[in-house]
Amino acid sequence: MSTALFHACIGILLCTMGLFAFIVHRHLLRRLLAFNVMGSGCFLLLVGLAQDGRGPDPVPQALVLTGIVVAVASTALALVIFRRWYRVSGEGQLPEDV
Amino acid sequence: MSGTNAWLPLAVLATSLVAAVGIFLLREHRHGLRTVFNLTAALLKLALVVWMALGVLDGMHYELRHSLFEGIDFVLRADMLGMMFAGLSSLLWLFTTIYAIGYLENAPNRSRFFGFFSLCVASTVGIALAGNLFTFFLFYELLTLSTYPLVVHRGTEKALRAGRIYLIYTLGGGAVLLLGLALLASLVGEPAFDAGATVQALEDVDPTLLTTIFVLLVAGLGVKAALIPLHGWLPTAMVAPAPVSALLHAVAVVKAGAFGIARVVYDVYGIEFAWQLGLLEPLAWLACATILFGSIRALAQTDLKRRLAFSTVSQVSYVILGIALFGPVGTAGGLVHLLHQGLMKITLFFCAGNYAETLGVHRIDELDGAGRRMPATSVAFTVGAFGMIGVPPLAGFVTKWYLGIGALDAGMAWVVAVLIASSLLNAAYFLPILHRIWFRPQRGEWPDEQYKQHRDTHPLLLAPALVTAGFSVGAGLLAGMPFSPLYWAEVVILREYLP
Amino acid sequence: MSPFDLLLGFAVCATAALALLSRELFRAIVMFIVFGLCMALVWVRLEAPDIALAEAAIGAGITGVLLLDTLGYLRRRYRKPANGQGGEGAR
Amino acid sequence: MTVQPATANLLAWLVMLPLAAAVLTMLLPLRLRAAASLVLLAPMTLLALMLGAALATHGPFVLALGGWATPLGIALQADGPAVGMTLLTVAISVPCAIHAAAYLRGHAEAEYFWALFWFLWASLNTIWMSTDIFNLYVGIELLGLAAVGLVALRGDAEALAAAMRYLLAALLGSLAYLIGVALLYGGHGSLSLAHLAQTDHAQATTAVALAAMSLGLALKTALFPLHAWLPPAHGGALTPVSALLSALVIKASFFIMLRLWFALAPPGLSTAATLLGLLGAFAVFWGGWKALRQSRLKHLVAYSTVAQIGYLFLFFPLAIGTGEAAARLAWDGTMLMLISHALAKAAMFLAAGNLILAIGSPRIADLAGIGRYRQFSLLSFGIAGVGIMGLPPSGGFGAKWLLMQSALAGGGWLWVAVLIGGGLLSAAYVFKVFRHAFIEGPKRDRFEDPPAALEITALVLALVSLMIGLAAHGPLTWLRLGTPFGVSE
Amino acid sequence: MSRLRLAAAATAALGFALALALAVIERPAAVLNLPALVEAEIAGAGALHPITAVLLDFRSFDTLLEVGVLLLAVIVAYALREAQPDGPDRMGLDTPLLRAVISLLLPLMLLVGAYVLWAGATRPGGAFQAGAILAASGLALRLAGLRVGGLDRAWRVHALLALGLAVFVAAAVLPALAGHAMLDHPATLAKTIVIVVEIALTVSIALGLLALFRLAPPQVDGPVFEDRRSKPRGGA
Repeated sequence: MSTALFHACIGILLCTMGLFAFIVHRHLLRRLLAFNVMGSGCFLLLVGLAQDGRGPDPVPQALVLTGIVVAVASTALALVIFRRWYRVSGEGQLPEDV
Repeated sequence: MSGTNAWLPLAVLATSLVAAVGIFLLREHRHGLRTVFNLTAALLKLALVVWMALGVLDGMHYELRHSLFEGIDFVLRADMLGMMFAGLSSLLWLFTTIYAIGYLENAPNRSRFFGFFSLCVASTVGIALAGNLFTFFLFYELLTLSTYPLVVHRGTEKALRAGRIYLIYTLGGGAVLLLGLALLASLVGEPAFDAGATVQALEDVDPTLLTTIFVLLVAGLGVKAALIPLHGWLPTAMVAPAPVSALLHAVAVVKAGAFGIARVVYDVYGIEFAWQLGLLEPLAWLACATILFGSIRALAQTDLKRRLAFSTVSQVSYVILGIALFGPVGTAGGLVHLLHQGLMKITLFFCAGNYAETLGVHRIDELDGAGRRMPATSVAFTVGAFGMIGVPPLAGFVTKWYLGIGALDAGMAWVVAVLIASSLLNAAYFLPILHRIWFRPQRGEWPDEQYKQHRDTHPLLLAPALVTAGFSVGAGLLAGMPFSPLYWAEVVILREYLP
Repeated sequence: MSPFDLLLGFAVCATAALALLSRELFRAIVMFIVFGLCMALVWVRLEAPDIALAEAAIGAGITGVLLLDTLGYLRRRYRKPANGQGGEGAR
Repeated sequence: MTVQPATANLLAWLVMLPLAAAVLTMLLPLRLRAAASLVLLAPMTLLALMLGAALATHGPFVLALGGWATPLGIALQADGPAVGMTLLTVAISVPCAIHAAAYLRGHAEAEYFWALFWFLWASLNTIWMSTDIFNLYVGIELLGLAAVGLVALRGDAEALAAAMRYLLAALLGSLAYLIGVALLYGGHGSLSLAHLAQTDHAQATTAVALAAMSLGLALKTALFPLHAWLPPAHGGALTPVSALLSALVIKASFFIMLRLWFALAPPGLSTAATLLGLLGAFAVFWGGWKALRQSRLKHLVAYSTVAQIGYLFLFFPLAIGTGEAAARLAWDGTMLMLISHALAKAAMFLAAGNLILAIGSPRIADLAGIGRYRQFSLLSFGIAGVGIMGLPPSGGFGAKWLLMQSALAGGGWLWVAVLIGGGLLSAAYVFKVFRHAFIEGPKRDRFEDPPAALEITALVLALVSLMIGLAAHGPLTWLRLGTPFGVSE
Repeated sequence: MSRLRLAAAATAALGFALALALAVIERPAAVLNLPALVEAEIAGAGALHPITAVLLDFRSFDTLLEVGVLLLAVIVAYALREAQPDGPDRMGLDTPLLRAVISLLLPLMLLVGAYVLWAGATRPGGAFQAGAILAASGLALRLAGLRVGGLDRAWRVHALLALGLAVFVAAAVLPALAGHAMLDHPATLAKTIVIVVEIALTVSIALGLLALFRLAPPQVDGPVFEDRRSKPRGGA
């Protein structure tokens, strides 16, 4: 198993853990953590799978860079919305989940 | 003279559509302008229809074709049967409009009412001019939509309930019809009106499937035609204002159902093919059952409009009975009744509306002595009632005579018994009313008397009733003359169903 | 694949698990930041220094600070006194 | 296939112009933002029409962005579906923008609405045209965030909760999609749909990738049972936002799904297709039932969207494994459903918003008496309702007819029952509104008067949705242009 | 958390993992060799570092949209603050020690940022990383309660935030106006354009990340929020 493939497998594991946590947790911060872990796993899978046995590939690496910025923008936006929501409701989770 | 004209059918349709849009856009208080719109459209439409009808008689060809999807066209076409129905509806629309203007004087929501009223007539004419079953269905559903606001017009709890029941029945019927239509279209492509040529050309199709489709189509149409057990909406819809009832019963809705069944039997399946498939006899049975059932239920009603409603259930099935009778004479009886029933029933509803509006009378036992207070209305009512019973020489008699002969021709002698029984029942529920009107003295004050300054009632209410009563007398007396309903029905049969 | 990769893989998974399952939110977030740093190492192993740099700066750094700041916000904000749920928001 | 660069660039202009507009509306002084946006509607419309004309004259064509051909670069593609959707976007966005300009006048939400609106438009056009699976990912992220932002715009607790829920769904959906991208790139070394379509599909990798992407996109499209985020988001947003979201945004993810299935579907997918169809069928009934139970007008309309999404997903069982004729009809029906639902639902949301403005309350029960005083709004609502119910002559009816013909051609009786039953259920909830509106009970004769611009935009959209059923032949022929959807001539 | 939810999550995650594992094990050997293609074409691109070339030339449309995503997030954050006005922003620890540390650290961080940006053309690095580093220095500034005077005016911040996207769009559109395909830069200008775009992106990314941080409701703020709109609107 090449390094790349090994890390791709780690990526799958991270995705799985993230998905599990995303479904299980209700607190929004935890769900965002889960989302970010899942995202990292997904990026690992993307690069690892592409580089397995072929050496570095700039295309998926560039995609992941794009993906990281998108992820941080989404997370930051989610946090802004969450804080605004917490400010008016005092709740850490969404109403129907309570 | 022969030729093709694509735009005349569209123009006929457009007159009431444009009127509808115009009326919707009018502000509520523009009564004068609205009346102008209404009457102009009605007159224009009548003129166009008469022109087109004469053209059709002369062999002109009117057809508008527009492709909707691959294989399905929107077709407007004027043929004999369609012109018959179009003529009926545009003629009666004129009277109903005049009547409604009088009836709704000072009532709220008139823009809405007349807008949908026009839309309703546009759909009816569309049904008449539809050149294939698909187009027919378009207008058939449009009719449902445009009549709903009229049924719930009063906005009371009762009216809304009636509206809901009306919708459940008609939309359910529409869905069944759509299913049948879709099945048919999946077999033949465009479900054209070609006297069954397409359907018969299907070689390897299981007759059971064709029968199923026929049943679905008739069930879908039977809702509006108020065949039992699909008639439940009709009596409840009586809460609507009288012009609406007239529209529902005489001009548009139930007629659309009956007309649709005629289209299916004659034009989609072809009457011979339908006979071969053994579809007509059950239909005749159903029609007879409905005739008797409606009459018996009518006997038990104490509300005048409800009694008339059950009478409609019964009378419309004469049309369907005629369609189901295999043979030219029976067919003539059915088709002519399409017109006759319209004329007679609209007269009766106008009169019922007049009683309600002028005297506040809704129940039959309140009618005592109404003949003295409102003689002209009562004469019209009497004419209508006698016509329904089938007293010669009125229109109803002509129908029953032809139906009887047609039944004997078709070898269904038992139908004659049904006809006689039905006439007796008609007499049983109409004669007591006439007795009360003419021979009983007035009992106390009228519940809610209006128009005291008039000898009878408001002229706008009275005139349409008298005219339609006159027509129904004329249709019977002059049945043998050119351009009478009977003449027209015979032309339809000669030209289109007897090669 | 070297033993270092194995170790790194284990570290990534362990920190991720801790970030996801810690009872205390603060610990979870700190673990998430550590997770991000481990990820940066993984990227180095995958011959992706650009991503490593970005992951360290953005993934661990900025996201981590944002999360911590939000947690601080949750802790400082008032809680509805009558609502027992409010406390959960900050834990 | 080869066209002048100036013509091909039309595709990219349709993305660049809204992006530039977004920047502009962010920087302009507040009072000019709406005006500038309204002015910019004209060139957008013009560009889309020019693109339509280009497609009509040259046939399908491709723009290699940056001059780099695929698979290295990203290509935008003008085929029937792409251009059709671009034009549909114009048809919805223009009235919604005019409506919004009037609706938001003097309200704080107006400040950033326009930038978000233009971002939304840019991302929609990207999605219609792009042929690169990663570019599509960025496109749906942009779309998702713009939509979430628009939902959150009101800033009250309800809007924020709805936005948050929507954001979580959108993020999870795009991650699932991204996993599919990772698998496809890992397996085939390309991101271009055209290249991926030529690979061997009979592999587990392609199937899993397609499944993951479909799952993510179904979540973003709010297919039952993944629809829980939709009603609060669409029901609670500002009126023009609701219209845009229901009409276009959910269609975008569905559209990507169509593209993927046509490019990547491995053989023997009929089980998966049937599953999607069954979920669609459940959506039709569940959404319709929930709509009937709503007490708030806009939530009723939102649940109606949940139901109508179900019809779109009937495409999969109707088109896959059923033969040429059925697939063709299913394609036509689905496209017509997409278009007419977009128009009718936008009209319905706008009309519902006008009714709410007129009665000053979001509750259906408060509509009593409005039938007499604000017939105009009610009329628009009714005409849109005809399309939603699928009654003739609306486009919704045409779509159902085509889908039904497809189902009959393929022997799918279940789908026929869904189409008919769903139609009846939708009639039930549309007429519920009317029943309340026609009540002449307790006399209330004071209603607000929504500005004319609001009324007219709703009515125009409703009328177009009605008329599209009669004029569908041309557009449908046109939407079959280009090969990516397999059912072309 | 309920047992049901736990079971559902476990099932979903397990199925998901198995499917992914299957996909990875069964995956075919890629036919296309994109890295080789990048290698072959990099001479014509605007940067020698392959990743920068992919980001800013071959797949620049992705990057353009991605910058849009960031700007969009910032706009939403602004819009939310508009809807929920904040109290005065009094963030910062304001201890002399922190101040001193930061004033030492800051120039260094700026320098690193500039280097990373410049490196991007040939080596690992580029606008995103540089932007992130600048944003981090900005964060440090805020922690110390320091302000950059020039950024007190809202429109200047807006302009700088939009700069990246604006320049990028302009760079995309200019070739189209000259008759080329959109985003197709002539070889002679490609490098310059890439650098200009990168600088603009760095500024916008740094400021965008910072703005997302700053636009969340501040920690020190009045406890009760009242909806300032009283008129019923739309749905709620």
